[in-house]
Amino acid sequence: QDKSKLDEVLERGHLVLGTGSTNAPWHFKSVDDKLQGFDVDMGRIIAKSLFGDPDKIEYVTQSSDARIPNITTGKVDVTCQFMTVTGERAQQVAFTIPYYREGVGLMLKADGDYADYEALKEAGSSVTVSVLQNVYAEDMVHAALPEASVDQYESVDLIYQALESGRSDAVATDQSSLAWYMTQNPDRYRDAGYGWNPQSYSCAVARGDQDWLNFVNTALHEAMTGVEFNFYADSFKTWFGKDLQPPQIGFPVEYK
Amino acid sequence: MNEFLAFLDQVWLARFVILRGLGLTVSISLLAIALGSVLGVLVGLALTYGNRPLRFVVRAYTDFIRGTPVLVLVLASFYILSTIGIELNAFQAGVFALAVFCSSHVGEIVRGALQAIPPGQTEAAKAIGLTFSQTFTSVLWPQALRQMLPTWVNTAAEMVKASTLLSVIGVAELLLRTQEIISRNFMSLEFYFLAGLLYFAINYAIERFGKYVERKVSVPS
Amino acid sequence: MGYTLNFSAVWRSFDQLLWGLLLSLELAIGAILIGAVIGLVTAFGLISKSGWARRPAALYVTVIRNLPILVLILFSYFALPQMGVRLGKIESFVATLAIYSGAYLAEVFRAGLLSIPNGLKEAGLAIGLTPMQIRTSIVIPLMFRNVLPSLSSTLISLFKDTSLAAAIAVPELTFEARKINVETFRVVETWIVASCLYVATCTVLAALMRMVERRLVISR
Amino acid sequence: MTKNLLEIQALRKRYGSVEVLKGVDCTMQQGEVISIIGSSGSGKTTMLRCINMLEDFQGGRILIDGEPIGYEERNGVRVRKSEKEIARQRALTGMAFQQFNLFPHMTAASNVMLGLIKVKKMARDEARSVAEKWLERVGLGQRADHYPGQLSGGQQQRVAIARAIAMNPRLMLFDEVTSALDPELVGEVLQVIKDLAADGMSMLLVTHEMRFAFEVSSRVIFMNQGVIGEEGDPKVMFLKPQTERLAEFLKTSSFA
Amino acid sequence: MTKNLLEIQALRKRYGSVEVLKGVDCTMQQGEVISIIGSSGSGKTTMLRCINMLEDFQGGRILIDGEPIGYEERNGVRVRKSEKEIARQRALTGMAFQQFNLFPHMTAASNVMLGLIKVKKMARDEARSVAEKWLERVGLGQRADHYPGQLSGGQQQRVAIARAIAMNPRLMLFDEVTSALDPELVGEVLQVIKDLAADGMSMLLVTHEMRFAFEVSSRVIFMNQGVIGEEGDPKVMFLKPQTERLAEFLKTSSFA
Ligand SMILES: Nc1ncnc2c1ncn2[C@@H]1O[C@H](COP(=O)(O)OP(=O)(O)OP(=O)(O)O)[C@@H](O)[C@H]1O
Ligand SMILES: Nc1ncnc2c1ncn2[C@@H]1O[C@H](COP(=O)(O)OP(=O)(O)OP(=O)(O)O)[C@@H](O)[C@H]1O
Ligand SMILES: [Mg+2]
Ligand SMILES: [Mg+2]
Repeated sequence: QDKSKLDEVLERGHLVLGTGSTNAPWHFKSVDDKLQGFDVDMGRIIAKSLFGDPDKIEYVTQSSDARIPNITTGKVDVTCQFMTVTGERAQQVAFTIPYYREGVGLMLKADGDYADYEALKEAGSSVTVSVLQNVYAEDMVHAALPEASVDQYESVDLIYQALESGRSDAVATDQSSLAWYMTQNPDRYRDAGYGWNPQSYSCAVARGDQDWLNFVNTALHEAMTGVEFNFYADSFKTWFGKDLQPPQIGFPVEYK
Repeated sequence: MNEFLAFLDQVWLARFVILRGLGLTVSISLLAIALGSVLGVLVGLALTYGNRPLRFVVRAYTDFIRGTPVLVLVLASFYILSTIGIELNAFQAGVFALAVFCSSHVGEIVRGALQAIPPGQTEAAKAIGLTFSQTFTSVLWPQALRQMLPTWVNTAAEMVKASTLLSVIGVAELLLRTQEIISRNFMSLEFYFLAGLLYFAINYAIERFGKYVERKVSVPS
Repeated sequence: MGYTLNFSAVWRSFDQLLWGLLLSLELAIGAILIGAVIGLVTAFGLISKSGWARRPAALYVTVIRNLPILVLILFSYFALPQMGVRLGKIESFVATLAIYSGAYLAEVFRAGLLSIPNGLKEAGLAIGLTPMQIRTSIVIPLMFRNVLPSLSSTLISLFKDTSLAAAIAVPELTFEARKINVETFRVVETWIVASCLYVATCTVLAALMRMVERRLVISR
Repeated sequence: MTKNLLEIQALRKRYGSVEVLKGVDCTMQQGEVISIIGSSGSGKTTMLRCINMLEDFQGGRILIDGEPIGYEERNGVRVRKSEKEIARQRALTGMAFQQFNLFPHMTAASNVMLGLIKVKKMARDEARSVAEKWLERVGLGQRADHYPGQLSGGQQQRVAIARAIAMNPRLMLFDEVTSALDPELVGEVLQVIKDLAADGMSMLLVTHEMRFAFEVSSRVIFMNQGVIGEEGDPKVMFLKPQTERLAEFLKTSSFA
Repeated sequence: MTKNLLEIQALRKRYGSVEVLKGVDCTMQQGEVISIIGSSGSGKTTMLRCINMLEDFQGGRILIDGEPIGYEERNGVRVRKSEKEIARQRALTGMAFQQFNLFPHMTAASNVMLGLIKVKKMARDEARSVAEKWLERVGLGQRADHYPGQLSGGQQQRVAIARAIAMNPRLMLFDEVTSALDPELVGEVLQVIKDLAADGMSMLLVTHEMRFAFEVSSRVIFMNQGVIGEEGDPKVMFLKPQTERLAEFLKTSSFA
């Protein structure tokens, strides 16, 4: 009998979107102080579906660990903040369909000693990889390069710094971050051409409001496969530097 | 050298953002200090002149607040207040938390200052026929104010420092602004340094101002 | 509004909170131990007659006292490595907190040192002790007894400041509480319990320090 | 019969369980100067403080010009008057303290003016000229704009006396006003009191200066353990004490 | 010729521009007990403090057993000795102060032991037994484990004397050791000093107790405005003062 969030948002006239502001290319501030990034564009897609205007959004910037509390305490309508889908989290919030599949990639210096993943693997234990500090960091690297030595650093800028200064031969981190960094610094780096460790990113809404979840799902789905594909593809091109093939026409790709 | 020029270039690009962050930091601090001081004076009065039950309640309040880290106060007022039906946005919740924190300190300062005034002052005022409220406003409070000024200025500086904690709940004050800029250009060393410099400037200004006022109102002897 | 408190999710993760609390305590104690050494050296600098010792000490105290500790923490964690100083999370945090508390303790110690009657130092000189021996056997032990109350309030505020380590993902009490929030979204309950843990620990710390004060107080 | 200026009837005062005043009776006419002497702890200060309602008292009555101070009977029950009423009654008496108790944040003139403005509701200008007149009277016309911290003890005490006198009280109470003073400053304060006495001011003074009490008072009261041990003409009291106690007290005191 | 224990030659001492000692000459043999008297500010304390190098001095020499104290000539330039060397020389003299200056955080025994352990490098046990012996000698054998705060002034001063004596100094310096004591405690301290004198300890004592100086000393020095005004046998000095100044000083002092 409760009114759906959908009606509430429509009535209000704008969407309250939870996201961060300090992680390129997902959510960060442009030089003229506009929130931008791939997560932000997902929110804009939802707003456009709601009001026909992608700018009708009120942003709530939040730290990573505020993502779930802000949903459950109703401070945001929806959160799009590179949120990795896990079963544990799905018990607390309702995830939408994924809008990106992340993997770990390897970045090399363009003029470095190693040409690609194969060369790295061959070099065995003489390779050093810099990664973000994490409990799983070592295992994660060894899944791809079993003999490489691993240097862990505390923040993203430092792993790049390590590669730049020759303290490491490769950087292993989210492919999206790598892609962004490479677009920002053209011709200096090279993708080693190997990805692993997949995880899905979804938006999330409060549990128990199927109408609202359906709506957001529909908006995202049609952006990836239907009328708003160009919006999604432009965004993808902007933040990841890759052109997407338009969805195949005819039998829906989902059921193949 | 080149790097430094690049840094200056980034600062120039981000100048409005930094200024806006600075402005927000200053307004958060001012609001929190103002609200916290008003509340703190009430707390101090209750602690000094309140009857037993009131004193007990207020004492429990200050002890609890003073025993809790400010960050926890900030997080708690952002999340807890909304679940009990008080809808505050991040800015309001943050200012509320800082004001509450400030009030517990100012409360203690006020109590200390009032209790440090010799009882003879009250008696002399009574003896010429002043009522309590006249005694308070003409005799006790002006003396207490002078006495507490230095500690109060310290507290104000503490509030400026504590305003950084609002970055955690997404209030775009100076520190969060700095982090945003760093995430764009990866110049963490330079920009944290810049932020430090700005905070230092604010607090140093407060300190100087405090000294100035102190000199101004000091009673000749 | 009908919000019903339900602490069961918090109790399930209560041991995490306790481990976090323990780490908080360790961080605070580690920081105050190192901070006391820094503060002591700085305090001797502050009371020194030589400007070469006094000026840097005064500069250090003024600068640190006027900087937000969160900025210091982030600076030393994210920015210092660029200058070649790489420390682990916990080491970096403890070092920062130590440097921070050092500035406050320096002022405390300075007052403590100045309060020691000159006659005691002269009595030490008169029996042939060197100035260094006088410092270690007489001045510092006496000073510590004098400043014990300030020392204990510094310890307590350091303990509260450890909550800031959450910003760099050190698994202390606040970090654990935030983690539980993310996992269970029992936000109200978690913060109530965390606050109570902080307040209780502060109270116990204060009581313990008062006991130490009573033990060490010089009988009259 | 002349109406009594002050009438104390069976005054009793306890601190906790200790009875400090055990039934004091005493009357005083307009224009009298009464010295109260007695050993330390005998209750002299307490009696003065009760007259000025700086202390509550448990039994007996104090009347000034026939008006009962501090308490009234209501339906046969003794109740404390309202704070406001008590404040008014306090202004009937002026009090000078051992510790001067000047307001340190106000100039000498402002100290005197405060009560005139707040209690007597005088205009500032008028209050200022009254204050100047009285400061002149105590020999401090030049010091009107000095702060207490800039005055010697004796000067401070004279300002304090001016502050009390300016309120035009019916009765002045002096509580050992010279004991906190360096010996060389005592004289200037005593001279002020003598002048006031000569002007016909009614005064009740607690003092340890026996010679002064002898010279200035029209009557002397000897307090002993919470009651009046002896009272009468100073010449009789000092030269031919009637009671053992007083004789003994005079022997140990400085009067020679 | 017997070698002098102490030899002061043309001692000059300035505080800033004020000359406090204006050329003091004096010699002292082993076993002598010399009292220094003189009015306040005449330089008695300063002289003692120079002998113990608690004050630097600008001119003249002080020799103990022929060894120059505090300064040496190097290439014809007068230089201050090293802190370490000065510390060693300070241990040649023992000093007792007006304000006792016991270390409040140490027991009586520990006060005495500190110098023995740190300076004389004694083992703890040995130091303890030496300390106990000396505390016994000053009549405080029972109080070895009391803290200064638990002792009377006179007891504290006796501990302070024991602390100095235990270092086995060549010469004891006493600076008005009884002036901070209540009159009834003076006797016990003077007795200790008398006993030490009887044992043949060489002593230089500044005192205002003329009777005591008269009884105990083998020689008396009268200081006057930074120089020695008169010196000699106590009987001559006190009973037949040669100079006007001394006669006057004795008149105002308590010696009668
Ligand atoms: N606030 C108080 N609480 C408890 N006892 C008090 C208080 N004030 C005074 N007394 C006690 O009341 C008794 C009388 O005190 P009071 O000050 O009137 O003596 P006094 O005659 O003025 O002595 P003095 O010459 O020392 O000033 C004393 O025994 C004193 O200890
Ligand atoms: N630290 C100091 N700085 C400046 N002047 C000093 C200092 N100590 C002592 N004086 C001055 O040196 C002079 C001699 O002082 P000293 O203490 O030796 O006198 P004294 O003979 O021991 O007198 P007393 O009997 O009062 O102890 C005095 O005029 C004193 O004011
Ligand atoms: Mg009295
Ligand atoms: Mg002297």
